[in-house]
Amino acid sequence: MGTLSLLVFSPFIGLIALLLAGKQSDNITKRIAAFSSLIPLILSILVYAQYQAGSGLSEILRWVQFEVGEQTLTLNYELAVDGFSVILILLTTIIAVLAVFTSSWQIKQNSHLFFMLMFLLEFGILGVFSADNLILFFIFFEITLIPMFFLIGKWGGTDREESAFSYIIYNGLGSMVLLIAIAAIFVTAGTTNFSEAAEYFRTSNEAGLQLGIAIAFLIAFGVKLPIFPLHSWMVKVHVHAPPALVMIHAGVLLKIGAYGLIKFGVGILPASFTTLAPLIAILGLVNLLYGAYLALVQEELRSVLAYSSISHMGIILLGVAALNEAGIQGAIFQSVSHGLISALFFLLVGILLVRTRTTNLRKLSGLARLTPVLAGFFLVAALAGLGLPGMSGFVSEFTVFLGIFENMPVIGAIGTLGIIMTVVYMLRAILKMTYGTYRNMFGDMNDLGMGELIPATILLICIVVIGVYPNTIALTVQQTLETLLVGIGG
Amino acid sequence: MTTIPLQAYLILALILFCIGLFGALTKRNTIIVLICIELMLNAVNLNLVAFSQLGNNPGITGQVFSLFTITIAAAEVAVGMAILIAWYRHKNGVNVDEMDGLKD
Amino acid sequence: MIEFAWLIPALPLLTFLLLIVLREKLKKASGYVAVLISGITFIVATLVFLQLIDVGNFLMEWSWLTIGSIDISFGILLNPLNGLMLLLVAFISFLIHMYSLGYMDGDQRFSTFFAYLSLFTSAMLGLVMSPNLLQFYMFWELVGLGSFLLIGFYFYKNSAKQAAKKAFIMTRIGDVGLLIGLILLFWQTNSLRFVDIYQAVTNGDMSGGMITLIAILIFIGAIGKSGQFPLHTWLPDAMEGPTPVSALIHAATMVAAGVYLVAVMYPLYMASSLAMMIVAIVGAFTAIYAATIGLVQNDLKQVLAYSTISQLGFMMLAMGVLGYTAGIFHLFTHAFFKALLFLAAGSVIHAVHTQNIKEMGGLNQKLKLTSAVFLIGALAISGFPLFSGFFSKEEILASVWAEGQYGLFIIAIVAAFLTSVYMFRLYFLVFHGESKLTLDKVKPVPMTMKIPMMVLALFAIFSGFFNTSWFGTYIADFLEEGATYLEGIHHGSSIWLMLLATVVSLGGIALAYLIYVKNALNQENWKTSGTYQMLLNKYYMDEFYDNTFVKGSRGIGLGFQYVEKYFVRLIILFIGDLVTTFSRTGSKSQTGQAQTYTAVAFLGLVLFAAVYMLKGGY
Amino acid sequence: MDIQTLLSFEWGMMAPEFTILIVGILLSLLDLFGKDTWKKSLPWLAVGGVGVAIIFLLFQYGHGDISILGNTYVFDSFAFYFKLILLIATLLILLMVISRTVQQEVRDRGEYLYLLLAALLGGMMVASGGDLISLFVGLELLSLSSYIMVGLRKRDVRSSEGAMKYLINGSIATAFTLFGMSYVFGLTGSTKLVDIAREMSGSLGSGEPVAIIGFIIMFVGLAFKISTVPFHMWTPDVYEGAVTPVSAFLSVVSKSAGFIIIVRIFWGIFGNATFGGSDTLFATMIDFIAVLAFLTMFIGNLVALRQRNMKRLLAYSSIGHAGYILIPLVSLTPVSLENIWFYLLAYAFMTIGAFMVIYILEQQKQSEDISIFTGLYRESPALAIIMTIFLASLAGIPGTAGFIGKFNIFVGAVAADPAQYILAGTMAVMTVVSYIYYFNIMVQMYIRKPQLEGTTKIARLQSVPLILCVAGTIGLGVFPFIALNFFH
Repeated sequence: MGTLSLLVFSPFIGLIALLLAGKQSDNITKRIAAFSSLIPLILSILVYAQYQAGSGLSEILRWVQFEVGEQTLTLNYELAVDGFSVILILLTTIIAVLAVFTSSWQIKQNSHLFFMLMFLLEFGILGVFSADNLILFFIFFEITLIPMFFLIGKWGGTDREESAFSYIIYNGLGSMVLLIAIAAIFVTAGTTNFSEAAEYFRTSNEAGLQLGIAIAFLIAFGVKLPIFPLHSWMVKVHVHAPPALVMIHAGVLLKIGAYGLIKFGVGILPASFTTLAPLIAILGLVNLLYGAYLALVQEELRSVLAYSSISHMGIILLGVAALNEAGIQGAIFQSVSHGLISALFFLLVGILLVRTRTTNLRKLSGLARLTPVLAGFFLVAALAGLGLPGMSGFVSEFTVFLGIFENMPVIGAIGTLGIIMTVVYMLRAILKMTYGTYRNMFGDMNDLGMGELIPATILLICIVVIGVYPNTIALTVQQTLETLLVGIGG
Repeated sequence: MTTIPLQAYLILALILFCIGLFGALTKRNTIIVLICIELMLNAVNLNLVAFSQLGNNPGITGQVFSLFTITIAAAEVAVGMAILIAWYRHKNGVNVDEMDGLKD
Repeated sequence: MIEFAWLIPALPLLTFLLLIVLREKLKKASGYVAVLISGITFIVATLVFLQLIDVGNFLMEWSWLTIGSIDISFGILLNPLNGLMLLLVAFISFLIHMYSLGYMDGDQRFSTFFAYLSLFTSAMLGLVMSPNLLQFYMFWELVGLGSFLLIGFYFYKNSAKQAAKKAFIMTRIGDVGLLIGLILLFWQTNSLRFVDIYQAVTNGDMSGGMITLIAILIFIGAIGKSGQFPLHTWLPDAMEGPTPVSALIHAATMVAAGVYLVAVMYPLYMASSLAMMIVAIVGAFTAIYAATIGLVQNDLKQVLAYSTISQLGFMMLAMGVLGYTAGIFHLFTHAFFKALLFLAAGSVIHAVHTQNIKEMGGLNQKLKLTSAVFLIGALAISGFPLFSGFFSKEEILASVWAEGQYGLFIIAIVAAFLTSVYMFRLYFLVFHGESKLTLDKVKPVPMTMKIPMMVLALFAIFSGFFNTSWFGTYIADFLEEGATYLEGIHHGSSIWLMLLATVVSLGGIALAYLIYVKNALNQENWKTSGTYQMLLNKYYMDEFYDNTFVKGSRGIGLGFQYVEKYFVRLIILFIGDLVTTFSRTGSKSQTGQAQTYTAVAFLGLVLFAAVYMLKGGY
Repeated sequence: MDIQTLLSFEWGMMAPEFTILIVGILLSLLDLFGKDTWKKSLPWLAVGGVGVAIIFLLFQYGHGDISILGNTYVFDSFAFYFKLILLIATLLILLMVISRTVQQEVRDRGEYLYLLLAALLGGMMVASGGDLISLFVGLELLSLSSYIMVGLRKRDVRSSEGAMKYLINGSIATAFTLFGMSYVFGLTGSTKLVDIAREMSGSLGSGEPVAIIGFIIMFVGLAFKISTVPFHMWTPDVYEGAVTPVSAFLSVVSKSAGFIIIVRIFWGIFGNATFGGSDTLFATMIDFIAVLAFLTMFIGNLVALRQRNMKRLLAYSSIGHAGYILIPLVSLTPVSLENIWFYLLAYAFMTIGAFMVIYILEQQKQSEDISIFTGLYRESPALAIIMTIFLASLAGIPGTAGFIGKFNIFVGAVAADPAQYILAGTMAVMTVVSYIYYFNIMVQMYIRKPQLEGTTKIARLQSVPLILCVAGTIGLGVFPFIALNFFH
């Protein structure tokens, strides 16, 4: 078993430990969960180091064979990482640790089951980013559905069951479309390995089929990302799921959409994506502005953040549509950056909810008075979200716009309206909460304790480090970028 | 003796089958329904025997087949009657349209 | 020493981090820490500047962001222009740190204030040292952040909250212009380094139309930051921040960054006469527009704010008519006298706890020093002969005249006249006449506030002599040393212009004296006039924006909310209903009648056969 | 046919059938004349018999194709693999019967056993039938035994009602099948599949309409067995009326037998019949069957949304699954048979498993309503997790056999010529619809709180079929190559 397999299956250590421990007292359960969540983190750092050192991490194991006519189709268990995925893996493990830590004070009941499902979810996500063929990718992709369903449905807010069903239906549809596309690739290319499939489609001339598959990818990952008008589920999840879960959901799960679009869409079918680029650009623009304007009129912080996510995902789409080095790198950066920022946001939302039990903007005001540190963090998160230089959001937005302006300056110019609107809605929401007069509605509130301060600071440091010196991750993704660019022919 | 053409048998069988089906679908009394099903099976037998004699490759197989059919039809009615009796004990009736306890 | 130039922005950043983390522990001491470090920063800056005079140019770069084949770097650039700015910013920042020690004394968030102030200083210093446009842009935004944080320092006040938000958004609008401009520039020149850009312009790598477009887009950034029309409305509101902040950010340094930006990109502007024209016109219009508003405002700081806008307009005007050195020179002198005016205003506010000039009067009795330095500032800004403003403003007028823009020249003269009028209106109303305040309300001004004012007063008087046709054009020479493209556009001044400037300045003062001291004109008559109301309401620009852009955006948002509710949701509901309907129908057909079941099956068979026959022709 | 030829047949190939037959007869005799004390061990005899039959069958693995008794009994790989499914499924159902804890109707017990075996024998005959007569007789053996099994719970009116409905519908379907068969016989003059295929592969000429009528009518009759729309309506009523193991039997064994006979007849005969010059007759009918597949998936899954009775729910779900299995039937790729087989195998494990869980809960709570699952995770986490595995597999979540089965079908549908994108798309959408009702059960188990606090225990005997089904579901999901390689 290679390091990668070890990493992918490492969340099972926590799961099994919890299973064996049985229903202990809450404290013990939480301690076990917290400690075992560190294992994947350590392993992912190891994987990152190995990747940087240039050692091969790929693994392969024969799994299933089909014989269709004279063709033999082989399905393998194969894992590999590239620069993009290794960063997302790192992001996943970091956010997972923080989410587990923070949920220990948010989750009051059934924490045993909660943590087990969290580990299962982490397993799925790590698998998604480590898989080296489409089937395996899909399998892990689907595995994330079940824990998410329960985590939303059992520990969510008021509309938790509805949200959970909405989640499962939308994502189920998306994944089924993906499955058909994968089956089509499997049958035509005879493989689902990323690089082999890319190689096949480079020389084949089935333009119609390729375009069909590309559109299927766009829909499938469009649900996940999400792309307007497939976004309703995501708003519900943002609002009703427990904040610790949304950290993972907004932080990592949505990124699967971006990851898929870039790695499969652009990676396997560059020609079709070039054809689709204008459409993707327009969709990106719609996302960007639609999300931004909606975020402006929400009265619930979590809805603001949900629409803000939609808006930010629009930027990823714009980057993908640009189909040049800057655009794609920008999309990659935006994935990571938005992951960190929304994780920070929902960490803070969780902290806030423990104190106020509401995130309604009408009820909140002047939080900076009693909890200046919390308010400060909210403000910093908002600034990061609106793309302030020195934080990761700026680098990604700049890079995306740099990319889109090369090919589609008009789209880019309209898109910059989104940059302005982001400021408007972010400041509106955050200032409404933190600034203004304090109305004593929630009694005494403590400012952040150490256990809350440390996770928030870790995320903030990540955001700032990427913002101040983006080459920390830029150099890692260069190889991925090169591979993709070969396909685009740029 | 002029042979009756094959088509005549076939059409008769078809008519018989349709009568049987019509009865099976419309009659309220379960016993009559069962009898109508017998009628349908007999239409089959007629077909088989006719084909056996006048078909493309005449042979004994068709008649053998019809023997099996008759046997099984008998078994079916027997089972049917048994079940019907069990039903009768509960409901004191044999009307098929009263069997609507199981539905959505 | 020059290798340690990176310390200049790094030191205040360190202060920021230190103070924000340890703000509970340091409390009172944080002020001294901040002042100390900003002092050191100033010393380093001075040393660097002195060395720079010898060296001329200095560049240090590190790779910052790699995007495939594109490599964007980060670094430090020192040349005469930004050396001068560096010194200016470090100096004024140091003074204002010191002033704040007294002004902010007793505030609950004393440490936080200094942290923010340091953050701003750091960003501003980083801005002026940027060797490329992207880095420039980043610090450009960060100074905006500093400004935002400080404007909203009194977070519990709703007006402060709104003002902070407005400042951030309005400048962001400008910034987007800059961002587009710099991205377009990148795809034209494949680099964001200033040197490469200059090179590309000189080599004629870009089409004229593109240069104009980029220049205008970049100018939009400058408009936003420098409070030029039509993106000026945030600047008066920004006065919600503590007064030292207004002095540092919204008078002396940050708002001047727009002018600095135009100066930095000057080769680009020089290549496009249309862009230059636009800069000049916007500058001139803003100068007179803001001056007219400044005439009637009753808030002490508001008047100063409009005055700042107006003066920035002058600078832009200078830039637009090839008066590069004139613009920078005015920026330089303006920094001193406007900072001085704000600090003086601050000490007034500190003493009397109001900003309404109608409630003031006769304060020259109680606040002697303040009154004196305010007068110096007012004289300087009005262009009173031999004060610093006189020289710089005269040079601007000379540039305008030399370019033959007579229309703009007249506007500039009128604006200069109005400047003296509103400044002395302010002076007379605040410091002369009867005192309307009870005397015990006036607090003494502490030493930490007095020293910076006195230092600035000195500079307000004498800084003009750094660049005069009488004693030598040191600044102009120094600047031209680093910018070869400026050769041959030196505008000499003439005696008649100086006389004209003097007359205008004295005339304005005299008019103000007549109206506000002698009450020669009936003021009550104007107050009902439409013009007065229009000026008082700032030409209704805020209302205009509120009714168009703000409400418009919200309207679009609500519109989308409807789309969300009635389109997206309705589709989902429709599909849901469809599913339910099918489901219910299917379920209902399950009647429990065995014969129905078979009948349905038979119907299926019939359909099956019928369709087949229709299709197959049997 | 003299004694010499009779003896020369490889009777050994029929060993599994003989085993079942002998055990069945033995059971009926022992049940009639045996002492009451023996009766307790009767079920084990049945299990042992099926086990021995499986072993016999496995010995035949890799044996070449033969046909004995004048081509009426055929042993080929097709028969081998599908018989295996029937045997395994029956074994699981027998274990389910044994596990019964509440002994309401002790006297029926023996009857269930030998009826089950008789039905199984019918199914196996169908799998090996090489002659219309033997196919028909096998099918009827299966059907008649099923009618009785459904009706065996004499004291329950629902049981009698279900049985009666099943019988009426089933008999009419039989009549249809026979009617169709009679035409096919008439056209070719033979009942042996090989002969019919040979006859039909020539030009049918004026016989074409007859062949088509035969095809349609026969298909309708057999579609009843696999409950495709519109011949599905009996399914939920009968499942509800029968005892749960019998429902499971109908849903798995009877349905598998239906697919077996359809594949045998339609691929075997009509797949070779030329039609209109170029296409085979079956190929021209593909569009129609595709429409049926579409409707079956559509109605099965949609109506399942409204069900609260668990057995009815599974009945509709099984209709939906029948729709999925029709896709490889019309795709006509080299992997189609493999896909059908794998799906039926996976389906056997997961469906029997789900019925088993329902059976356990139904006995403890005396209800079949979905509310028996409410709060199950609290009462018995193990049972809840096991049920989750079955539901996940039914829903086609990766890691389970159901996913591999579905994926295979997708691959087959896309690989087909022309590619069946519409059917694949329908299957995809309906799979998502099925998520709703499967996940709703999970919601009941994990998220809702139980109305009454109590514990649900799994008896030792009950755990046996559960473990086997879980092993099958997960095993086929994680190591599908074991089954797939075995199939090659």
